[in-house]
Amino acid sequence: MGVDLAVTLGSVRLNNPVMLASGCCGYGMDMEPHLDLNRLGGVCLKGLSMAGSEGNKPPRIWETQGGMLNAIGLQNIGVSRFLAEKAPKLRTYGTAFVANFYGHTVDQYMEAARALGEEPALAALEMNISCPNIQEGGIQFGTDPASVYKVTKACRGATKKPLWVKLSPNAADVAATAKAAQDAGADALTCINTMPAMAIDVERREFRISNKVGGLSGPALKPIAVRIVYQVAKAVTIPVVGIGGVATAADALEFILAGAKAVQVGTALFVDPQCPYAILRGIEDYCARHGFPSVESLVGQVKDGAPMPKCHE
Amino acid sequence: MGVDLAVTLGSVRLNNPVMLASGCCGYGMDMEPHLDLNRLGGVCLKGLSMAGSEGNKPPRIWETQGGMLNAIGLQNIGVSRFLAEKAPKLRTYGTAFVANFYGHTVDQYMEAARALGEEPALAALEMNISCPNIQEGGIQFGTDPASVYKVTKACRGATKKPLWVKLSPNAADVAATAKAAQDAGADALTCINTMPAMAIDVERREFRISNKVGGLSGPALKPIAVRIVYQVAKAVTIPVVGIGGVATAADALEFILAGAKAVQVGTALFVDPQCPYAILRGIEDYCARHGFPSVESLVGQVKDGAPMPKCHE
Amino acid sequence: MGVRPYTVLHNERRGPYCTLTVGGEVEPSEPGQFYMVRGDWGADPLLPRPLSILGEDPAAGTLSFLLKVVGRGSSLLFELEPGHKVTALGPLGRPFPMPPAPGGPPVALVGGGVGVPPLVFLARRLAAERIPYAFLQGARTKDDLLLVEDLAALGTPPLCTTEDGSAGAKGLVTAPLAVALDAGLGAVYACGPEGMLKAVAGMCAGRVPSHLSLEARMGCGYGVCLGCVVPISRGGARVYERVCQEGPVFDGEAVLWE
Amino acid sequence: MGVRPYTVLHNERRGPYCTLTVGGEVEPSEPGQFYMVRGDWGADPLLPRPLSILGEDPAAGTLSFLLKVVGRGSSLLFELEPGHKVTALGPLGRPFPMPPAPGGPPVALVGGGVGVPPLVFLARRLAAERIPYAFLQGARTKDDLLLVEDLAALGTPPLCTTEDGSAGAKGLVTAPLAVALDAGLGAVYACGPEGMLKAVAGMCAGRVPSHLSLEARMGCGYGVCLGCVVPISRGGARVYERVCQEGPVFDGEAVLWE
Ligand SMILES: Cc1cc2nc3c(=O)[nH]c(=O)nc-3n(C[C@H](O)[C@H](O)[C@H](O)COP(=O)(O)OP(=O)(O)OC[C@H]3O[C@@H](n4cnc5c(N)ncnc54)[C@H](O)[C@@H]3O)c2cc1C
Ligand SMILES: Cc1cc2nc3c(=O)[nH]c(=O)nc-3n(C[C@H](O)[C@H](O)[C@H](O)COP(=O)(O)OP(=O)(O)OC[C@H]3O[C@@H](n4cnc5c(N)ncnc54)[C@H](O)[C@@H]3O)c2cc1C
Ligand SMILES: Cc1cc2nc3c(=O)[nH]c(=O)nc-3n(C[C@H](O)[C@H](O)[C@H](O)COP(=O)(O)O)c2cc1C
Ligand SMILES: Cc1cc2nc3c(=O)[nH]c(=O)nc-3n(C[C@H](O)[C@H](O)[C@H](O)COP(=O)(O)O)c2cc1C
Ligand code: FES
Ligand code: FES
Repeated sequence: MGVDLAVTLGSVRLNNPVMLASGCCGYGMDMEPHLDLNRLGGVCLKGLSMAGSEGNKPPRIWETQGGMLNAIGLQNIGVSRFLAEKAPKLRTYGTAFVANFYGHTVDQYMEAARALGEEPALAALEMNISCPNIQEGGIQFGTDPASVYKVTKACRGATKKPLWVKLSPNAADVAATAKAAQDAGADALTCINTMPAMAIDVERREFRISNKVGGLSGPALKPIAVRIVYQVAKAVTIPVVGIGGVATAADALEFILAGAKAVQVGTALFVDPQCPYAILRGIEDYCARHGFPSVESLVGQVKDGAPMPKCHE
Repeated sequence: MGVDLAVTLGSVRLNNPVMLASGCCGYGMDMEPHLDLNRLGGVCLKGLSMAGSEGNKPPRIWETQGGMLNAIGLQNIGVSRFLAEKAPKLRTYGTAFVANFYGHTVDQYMEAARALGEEPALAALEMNISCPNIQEGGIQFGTDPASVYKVTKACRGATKKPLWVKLSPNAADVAATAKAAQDAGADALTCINTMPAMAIDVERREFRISNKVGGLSGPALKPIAVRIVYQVAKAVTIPVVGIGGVATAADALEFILAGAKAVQVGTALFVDPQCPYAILRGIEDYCARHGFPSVESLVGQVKDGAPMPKCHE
Repeated sequence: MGVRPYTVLHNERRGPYCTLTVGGEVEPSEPGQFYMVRGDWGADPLLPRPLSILGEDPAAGTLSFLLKVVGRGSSLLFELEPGHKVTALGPLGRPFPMPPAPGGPPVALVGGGVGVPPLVFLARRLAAERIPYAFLQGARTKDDLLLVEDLAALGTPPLCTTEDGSAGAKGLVTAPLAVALDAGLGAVYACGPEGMLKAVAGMCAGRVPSHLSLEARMGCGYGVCLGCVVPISRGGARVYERVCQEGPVFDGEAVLWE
Repeated sequence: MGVRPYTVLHNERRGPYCTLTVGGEVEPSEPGQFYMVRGDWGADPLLPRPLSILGEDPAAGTLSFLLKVVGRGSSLLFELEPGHKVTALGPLGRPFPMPPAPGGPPVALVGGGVGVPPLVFLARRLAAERIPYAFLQGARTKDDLLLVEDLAALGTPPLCTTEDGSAGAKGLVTAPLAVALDAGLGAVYACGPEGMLKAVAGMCAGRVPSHLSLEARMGCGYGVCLGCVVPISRGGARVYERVCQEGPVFDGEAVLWE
């Protein structure tokens, strides 16, 4: 059909706009029995920290209407084991691997960025800032523009790799955190992480997940994520990656039309690990049907009209 | 069965904990062909402003997975027409009517509170603070604790009626806005209003609703709402009313176990206007089965264990 | 009235259209009214779907609709088999105003696509009251012409137009309407795509009353959500009225086409 | 491997249980493995449901499961009729380790409720390889005893216990297990409620290997979400292992019951 599927996010070129979301595809290879990673635009690996984490006590997940809660507790093998055991295998693939990472202090973030920044298998680093800052009383880094600026700036100085910042939907003004990340030198923004949420087993009067609170993901989240992508894409000049409930080509196109250059697929992989193929085919077909020569030419093409009013209901 | 269904929210006594949500039952009487209002705990009326509002241009609603978006634009007949045409009829009912109101400046809020505060048909006033503050650059009142304090304090001085504040889920730290409302003299807190969200028709590349952004309501929102009710009930001493995706008795019980003294039913009324009856029956049956003599004795009874960690995923 | 349970009695499919008949407790209704209909498919989709009444028999406890597959909700209704359960709330909305008793000039019923069913219900009432009418049906192709035999069986076969000329006269339904208007009509009743309704309103304006049944996305269907409004001119002022409550039938001269 | 489409061939219901047989492309599998199964019911529920393999015939392209209605997902599976479509991902997980060839001491298979199906699959393999086994099945009442005739047809009728004494010996399945252990066993295979598994692990500890098939809520079923972990003792350290990947079958001595 001759549609150019490649998209460029700063210095990172993806073969196509469909990526796998962090936490939903393990360390990449884990998807191999089900999916050919080389057919994807990119793969965001499970969130890594310097120390690693054993994760939360089970039960860790619960299904809700149109979505699911998870409180995995960022279980991971730690940066050094990742670099020693996993990264070498990733070097043989022809897709863009993005290491998702986090910390509980600015220093922990910096250290992780520095160590991961040396790994040639990685096309970019994605900072997960939806984590509690233990130095600032446990408030999430991601909800406060000043903290976002600080932690992004610190990591920016620690690595030469492209640095993506994954925004939390839990900020009152996501555009402000987006601008803070851009000002601090982020190369791209990933929108969005999960929303904190809760479910209770009323018969037992117990929380459905041991952590009480889990992150809401899946189709239920999609309209919130599309709104945030639209707002953020208007507020910044760096590329935006859309994520939240993408399961079909139409979902991905919503994000792209709202202003995302690429999308990530998370929860939908649990329903069908090969859904990225169908998403990609659907995007290609859409471009052909609507006369768009490339995915890039589709970015932000929703008919805009008047600026967005602030009131609803 | 002898279960005491009544609940007390400050000076307001509800016959039972099931209320109708603002914007989902018109001015109360509109439900009459389908529902006997006197069997309900209470009824929150469509949001009123001094000037009234013609509302937003259609299309105003769109359905999403597990929920819906609305951008009605707070269409309402205005406080004076409400008092003249609607309120007198409400005086004949045996349920608690709560007038939901809003403004775009602190003065508009105050005026509405003052005028509505004189109406004997009203058991309480519910402030909708998810509105843009036109004096503060359009930032929502509800996302900033200082604004919440200011507008609540102003209304508190303007009326003797019980004053409920309906919180926006869009605040980074809802507990902080909850405390601000309590400190300013709120008698109860309603959690939560809709989340700003968006949907795009990819074939036409147009927004699904003319306002671009709409409020997400329905089951998709429930886990977010339950989490907020739990957080807020821990943070304040005034009663909390739970709302967001309540469609069944189990949903209502989740909110009550999380700390809500009553619940409001919104979107579910569109699926079945009589669902409040089934919800009420289910709550009564649950209390009987589990040996709770009253709904009051059930409030906040989820097994709590350790304090809520701040991390998820 | 509350939502009532119904059982599917039959569901006849033809292309993307189906005629769905359900049985249960049925309140008497008028042509132009509608029901909010839903199967027991959980939360996807959540909201019920508005469907015009094609026919009803309160004594027998039956109710029928004609629908077209356009999305997930209508597909699920299309796939219903006899014995399956649905729930429905209705009858809702304001019906077509009946013309005064026989003796006046004939009326015209102008329909296209899934706008046809409420007009067939109306035609049945008009035939029963011996009020003369013309039924003008426009469609894209002959496969989109609906209920032609049913209409013929009432004694007045429809006058059909198709855009591709595959049945009836080639062209739009406004052509025979112009002829009928010139011959003299007491009123025009129309339901169908917005373009058609707008043209009908324009042609009737100042000459003869037009009663248009409008569509809008609906939340509740019974007047409480304010989701379904359309701009209407009322006493010179532009106001939003609810399709589910003040409508779905509106006076063509009052509808503001924005 | 990706999700594959299957067609329901039959679905036999008994009380809250059903045996669901589907046809399609079937990869060879081992007892203890499972599939993630889903109907085409839209997004409610969203996630597929893990079901142990009861039986399979890759040559004929058939696959069967036995399931119990506990919530919405299992109800929708329960209601499937022949001809309906499902999708499934599998076979997944690590199977029961087969005992060494015949000649050793017999093994015991201990099952309860929906823990029975994977053990029936195992029994079929053992019978085929002429490895002697005892099948001990515990249930609350005789209505919860599963696949008793199928087991008997394999040549080794199950030894049943019920809590209310309505069939077999009154009491828990641990009583006959104690007797069998004393008589000498090569290994114990168990699947069922957590309390039963814990008791079995305790009874076997230090005497004979126990292979327990655990349950956990699952997101993906294939190892990427880390949603299904259980605490396991591995080389002295407490680690979280995935039921869908390192399991569902774990060495009873390694499982940490927290
Ligand atoms: C008063 C009234 C009477 C109607 N009568 C009939 C009829 O007799 N036969 C028939 O086939 N159709 C009729 N319709 C249109 C029918 O309701 C829609 O085609 C149907 O709701 C589409 O649902 P879906 O899930 O298949 O499509 P989706 O695209 O999934 O619908 C998504 C949402 O949009 C709404 N929606 C989409 N299209 C329309 C539309 N054209 N009008 C109103 N809401 C829409 C749905 O209710 C839903 O909330 C009527 C509509 C109204 C307002
Ligand atoms: C490896 C494995 C094999 C299984 N084999 C069988 C089998 O052969 N037959 C059978 O009847 N059941 C089996 N189960 C249990 C079965 O998966 C659950 O009963 C089913 O998922 C419940 O779904 P629901 O929608 O009906 O219940 P819901 O209460 O709606 O489930 C809600 C959520 O909890 C999960 N869940 C609920 N109960 C369980 C459970 N006991 N185990 C795991 N997840 C649960 C569901 O997957 C879902 O995400 C197995 C579970 C596992 C992990
Ligand atoms: C089980 C699970 C684990 C996740 N782990 C991470 C993680 O380690 N780091 C991160 O930034 N996001 C993580 N996420 C969030 C996803 O990457 C994504 O932002 C979110 O799930 C929304 O997308 P979806 O609706 O497509 O799943 C996780 C999500 C899920 C469901
Ligand atoms: C159509 C519609 C109109 C609404 N109008 C108002 C309103 O006027 N004032 C208000 O405070 N909330 C309004 N809401 C929000 C609801 O009261 C409620 O907070 C929200 O819908 C979540 O509850 P639900 O999931 O039960 O609908 C409206 C919601 C809907 C769906
Ligand atoms: S659909 Fe709710 S007011 Fe008309
Ligand atoms: S279910 Fe996802 S890792 Fe096991």
